[in-house]
Amino acid sequence: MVTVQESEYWRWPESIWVDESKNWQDAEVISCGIDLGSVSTQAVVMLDGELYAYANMRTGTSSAASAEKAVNAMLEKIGDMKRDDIHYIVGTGYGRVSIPFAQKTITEIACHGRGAVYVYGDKVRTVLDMGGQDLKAIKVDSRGKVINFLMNDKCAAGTGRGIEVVCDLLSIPITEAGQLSLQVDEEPEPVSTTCVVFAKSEILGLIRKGWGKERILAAFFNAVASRVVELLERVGVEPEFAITGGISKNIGVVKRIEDKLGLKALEPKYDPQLAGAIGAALFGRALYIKSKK
Amino acid sequence: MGKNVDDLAQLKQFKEWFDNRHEYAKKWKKKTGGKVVGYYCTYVPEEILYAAGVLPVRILGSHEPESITRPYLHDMYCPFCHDTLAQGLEGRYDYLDGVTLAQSCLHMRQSYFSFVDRVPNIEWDYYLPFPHGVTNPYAADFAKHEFENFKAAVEDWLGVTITDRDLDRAIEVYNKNRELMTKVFEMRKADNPPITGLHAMYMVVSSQVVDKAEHNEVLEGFVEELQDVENDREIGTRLMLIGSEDYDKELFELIEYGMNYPATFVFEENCTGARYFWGLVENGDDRLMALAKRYVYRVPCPAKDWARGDFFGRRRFQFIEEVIKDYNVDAVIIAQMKFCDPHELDIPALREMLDNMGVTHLHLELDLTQPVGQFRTRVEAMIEAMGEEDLFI
Amino acid sequence: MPVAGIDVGSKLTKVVIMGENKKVLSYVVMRTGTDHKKTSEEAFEEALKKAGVAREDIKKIVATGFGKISAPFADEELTQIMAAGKGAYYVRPTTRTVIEVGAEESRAVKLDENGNVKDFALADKCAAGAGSFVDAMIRYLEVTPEEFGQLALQATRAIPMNAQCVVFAESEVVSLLHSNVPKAEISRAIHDAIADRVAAIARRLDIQDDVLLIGGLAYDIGFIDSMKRELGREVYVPEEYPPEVIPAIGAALSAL
Amino acid sequence: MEVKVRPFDCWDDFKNYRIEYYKNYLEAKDKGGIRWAGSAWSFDPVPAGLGEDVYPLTGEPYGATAAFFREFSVRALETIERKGAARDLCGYMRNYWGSVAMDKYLLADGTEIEPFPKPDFNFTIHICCTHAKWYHYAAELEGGVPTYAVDISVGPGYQLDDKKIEYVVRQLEDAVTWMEKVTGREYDDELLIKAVENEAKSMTLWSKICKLNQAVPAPMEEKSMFSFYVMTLLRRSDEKVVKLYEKLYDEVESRVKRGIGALTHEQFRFVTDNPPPWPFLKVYRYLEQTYGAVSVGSIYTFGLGASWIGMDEKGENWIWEPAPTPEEAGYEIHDRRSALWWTAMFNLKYRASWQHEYSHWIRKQETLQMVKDWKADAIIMHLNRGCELWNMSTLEVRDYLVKNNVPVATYEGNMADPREFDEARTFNVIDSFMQSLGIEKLA
Ligand SMILES: Nc1ncnc2c1ncn2[C@@H]1O[C@H](COP(=O)(O)OP(=O)(O)O)[C@@H](O)[C@H]1O
Ligand SMILES: Nc1ncnc2c1ncn2[C@@H]1O[C@H](COP(=O)(O)OP(=O)(O)O)[C@@H](O)[C@H]1O
Ligand code: SF4
Ligand code: SF4
Ligand code: SF4
Repeated sequence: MVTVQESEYWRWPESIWVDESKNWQDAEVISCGIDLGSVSTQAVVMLDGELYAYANMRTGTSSAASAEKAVNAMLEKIGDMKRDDIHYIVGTGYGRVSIPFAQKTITEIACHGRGAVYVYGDKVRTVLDMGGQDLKAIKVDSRGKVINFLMNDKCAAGTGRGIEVVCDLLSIPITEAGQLSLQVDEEPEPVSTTCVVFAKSEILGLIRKGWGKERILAAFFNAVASRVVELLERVGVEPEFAITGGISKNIGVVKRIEDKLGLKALEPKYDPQLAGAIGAALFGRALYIKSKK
Repeated sequence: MGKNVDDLAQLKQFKEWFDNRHEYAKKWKKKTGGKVVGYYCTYVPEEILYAAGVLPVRILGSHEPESITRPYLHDMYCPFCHDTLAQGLEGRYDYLDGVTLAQSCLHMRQSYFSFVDRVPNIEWDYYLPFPHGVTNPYAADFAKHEFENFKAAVEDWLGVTITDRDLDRAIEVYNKNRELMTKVFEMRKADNPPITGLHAMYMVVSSQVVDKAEHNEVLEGFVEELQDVENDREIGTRLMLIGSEDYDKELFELIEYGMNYPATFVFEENCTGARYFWGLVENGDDRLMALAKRYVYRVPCPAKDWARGDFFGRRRFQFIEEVIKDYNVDAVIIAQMKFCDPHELDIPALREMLDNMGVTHLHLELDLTQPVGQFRTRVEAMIEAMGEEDLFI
Repeated sequence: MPVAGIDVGSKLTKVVIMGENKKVLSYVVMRTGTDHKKTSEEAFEEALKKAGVAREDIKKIVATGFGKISAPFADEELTQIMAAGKGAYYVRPTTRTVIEVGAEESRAVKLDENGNVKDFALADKCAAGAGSFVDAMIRYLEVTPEEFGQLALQATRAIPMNAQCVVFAESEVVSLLHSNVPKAEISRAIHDAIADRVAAIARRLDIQDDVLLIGGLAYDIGFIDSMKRELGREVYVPEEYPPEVIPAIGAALSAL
Repeated sequence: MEVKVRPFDCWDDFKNYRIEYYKNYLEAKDKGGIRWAGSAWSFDPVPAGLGEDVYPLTGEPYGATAAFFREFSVRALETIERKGAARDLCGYMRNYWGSVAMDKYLLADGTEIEPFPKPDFNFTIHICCTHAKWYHYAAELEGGVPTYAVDISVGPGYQLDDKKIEYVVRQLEDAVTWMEKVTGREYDDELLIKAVENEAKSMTLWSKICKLNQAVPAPMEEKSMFSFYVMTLLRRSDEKVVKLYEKLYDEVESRVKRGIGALTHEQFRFVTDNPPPWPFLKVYRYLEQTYGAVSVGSIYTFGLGASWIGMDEKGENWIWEPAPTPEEAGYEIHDRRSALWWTAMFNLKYRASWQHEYSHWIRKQETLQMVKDWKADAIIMHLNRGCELWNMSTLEVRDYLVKNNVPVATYEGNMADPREFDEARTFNVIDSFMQSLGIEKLA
């Protein structure tokens, strides 16, 4: 049998962080949010509604174990905090129903809306969450409450997984793809579709035609951006807009969305991939206070 | 303490009919020696078949993925038409003697043609031209003419004469069924409706596949018993379902029983719901005309509901608007079969109408099996967006 | 003088060197990557080395798959349909229906008793990508390809899953994973779903025995099992050669 | 063997008519005229009774033109998708809706005009699930243009009876009254009668021209036919269209006599079924240049624009013979009613494309007979995701033809959505098909 070496170009780095300047024992409410996504899992701890620690890891095959792993990694980094010290845990994301230790679950749509206000400030009105499986365009008020939202139809797979597949196809590490795609003199025509399957066959055609990787990526991201803008325009985009989720780290996609909208996305104060977990933790705090009343 | 609807024998009966519809039809055949005709669209005037002693049963799918239809039906035809044909090809409709279709959407038509050609036991088939424009003043006349032909064809096939008395009896049975189901639906206007969407689906779909007289008997008891029902479930968000045929248990179970937030359907507008039975036959001297009028003027399928001359609205939308008010609907779920053109064609306008009414709505695309996780997130998020003000501190 | 067949697939590049007596002298399989020309050049060189044949001695080279554009040194081109048909007939002359499932494309070919192509069908776009879907699922489930196939055989329950398209299917798999369905059942569901789609293509031809399964996915015993069930008949795989090199053999044959 | 080829003398006449057509519609209002829009299948003679300055815009050819200009098309499609239109809806309609929503009108040469010229009224028919809804929503996008749709759901032509025809005639009568009301004009029955006669003439002429293509070598290839047949969809009741077809008939007839063909090397003859992928007509070019393969006809161009006897009375065999004109049939058109009756009957009975919606059998016979009559070696079918009606039965027909030993190839695409076409795959299908049939590439 022939074995073929598989490189993992789609892999992006995991990270764990703690705000060393804070002492968690001083906090009145310690809340935790876990965003168990299809691709990545984030856990955050907030002290009285301020970000204190997080872990950002890849989702494994078992939801419960992935949540467990992220929380433990984070607690380990904090050092002396135990899970029991947390007052309230809220789960969100795809796998939210299978986080055994979460007291409550809330959808990632509500959490991203809420979290976006924390990450980007209360001016933000349109939140675009670009994750592994879904695209979501969310309109929020100044508190981060969802007014309206739209998710991509199934047939518009311009999602994180799609990007992973294409990076794999081109053998380009996903973290570099965005930057690379900007190194073209002239923006090529978008590939005609963002459906992963169609796009792949088109990209194979481009490879055959001898297109450079930069140009192919540019054409692909251009298409992804078109699809996203279409979704945004369907909910009605307002100038103060922000991008959350993993793809917000892909400058190649972000820049093209901005160009198409003629708007600049807000600058995040924290890692935007955390928005969902942050939102969950903030809801956790509110729920805890509510339960004490 | 009132009764729980799930304990009612009648509901169990509906569910049993729904689950074992093929066995029912086979038994019926054995018992009566009569013929069973499958029908493809709810515009078929079942009364005419029933008057001839035939058992009309609606052809439905099984919600299992299949590839057996792919050589015959294009991939971009809706999953419902694939699913129904698959049942025929798999031999699950081996008890049917005939099959018929009233002109409706193209997808169903194509499925019907293949069914006729490829299901071996079909001895009689009839394509019934039926007005496509039900907003047309001449439609009833034309429908009557076609019903005459249909009746003649049935008589010819069976070697019987369908008398006025036969028709009267059939109309009576069918009207009664409609009346009773409407009564049940009306009870759902209450703050604490006695049944959920899942129950309603069992009731309506079972009526499409069993002898209506038998169904009526059970229905009568059901209506009676429902007076005393007091469910302990939390009603939560009052939902209305709009869209293509939908008899997928999983979807109802997910939304009404499987979410983080309580929610209950209080009305289903689709053709496995109210569109099927709403509106009676106003019988008179001209039976076929009375039937024609019922079918032409019933709450229309979007395939037939369009602007024409001075009429610029959509009759179906007027109905939806009334229901939303009468049933105190909080939010609408538009659940449409993937690739279903008739429904898709109405969706931009439907959304606009709901927006103008200030009614929250969510659009789901149905397939043979559903991505439960995605649907759950969407529906829960919709409900979250509607409330929980106190979480924003 | 020997000839060569080269098949540049979207995932794998395959080269076969064949003697005048139709004997396969060597074959090579290599990951295609993004520089097709370089890969095909390398694979060809290696195949020559393995066969112990000098380049000048090759009488004719026929390319299939992406064809000459990826292997400019080839003399002629053969379509994948013909390549699959010829190759299949060579390894199993009783074959009447060839089903090829590769990384991005699937196809079915009907042969007559002399190995001529009578009819063929290609996967519709939305049904494409079977092999790479499997690759992605293997990653999701964190198993090896062999385990993935084995797992399916251990399943005790068939979960219906829509495979209308791999994009939809992926989100269904994610749903299953998150509802803690055992991996064995997920694997079975995936295999069934792909088999369902592939069978749909094959059914456009009026399927006749023997059915030979070729292409990379013919390695996967879970898939073979699902195909048998789906078609309700015996499904063979090539015995002497790896299933993905059959089209390259077909190309080499046409060079003779 | 080399065949003599030469360009069509009347090519420019057809081209100019098309250019004029879109301009006339655009400029109608400047001269106090009337504009109406509707499906190309509408009863086009009926609005003609409103006057000689009445100009139609038929949606399907417009959609095809838009699709041909890919860049415009993608913009139009994306615009309407943003408004929530599903991607699997009729491709022509989405291009049309998109144009209206962008408020941009496309001329035959690709010039964009702003704003989109709204019609005074929409007048359409309804046979697939789309037609009437198309104009219903378009009218809403346009801010409420009066709209009338005629229901023609009466079943196949060979089963036509008086009551069925009557159903359509009554609607047409009603439509006339309605048109008078919305335009404030008095209706002229003489104009109607003329238009009805013209309609029959142009459709019958086109069927006679189609028949000439049975000759070997074929005098026309399908790409030219696309440009010719479309007149029957633009405005078949126009006297000028009749004249164009008379001229074309003479020319094609003389080509046949002189042995002038469409291709220098006619190696292979095939027919097609669906509307082609308009943005990718190079598929035809490829077949011609690489394989000397000529498309000699299609049930699309023949079935839409021409009138045929069609299914015999028993519903067993399809007859590709031109339908009679009123004159030939000995039918006298003398007043509004007799005129409306004729156009209703003529379309319901003889318009091939309205027959096969009612059964697989009809479509199968129709296609198989075409392969035989036009001496085709094979059929290449377009699994067209852009039109659910033309796409109906295609796979069943494929199966039937294969069983009848007709080689069939299928490729996927979309007649009017440039984003749904995979060039490489399509050429691959063609190459595979030709190789499997042993057809060599031309040197
Ligand atoms: N460092 C990074 N650089 C570029 N892209 C990234 C990076 N990290 C994640 N991504 C992208 O984000 C996607 C995952 O998004 P995420 O929001 O975490 O998904 P989910 O929440 O659905 O699991 C990946 O598929 C990848 O495309
Ligand atoms: N050892 C293996 N076990 C299981 N599947 C395999 C194995 N090797 C290859 N495959 C599958 O075969 C596919 C490649 O098949 P191949 O026929 O070579 O495709 P292509 O010609 O399109 O490159 C891979 O995507 C993989 O899914
Ligand atoms: S779902 Fe839509 S397309 Fe399918 S049968 Fe029903 S109405 Fe027709
Ligand atoms: S392959 Fe693409 S177009 Fe086809 S169904 Fe899947 S997402 Fe949609
Ligand atoms: S779907 Fe087809 S038949 Fe219907 S309007 Fe569109 S092009 Fe015409």
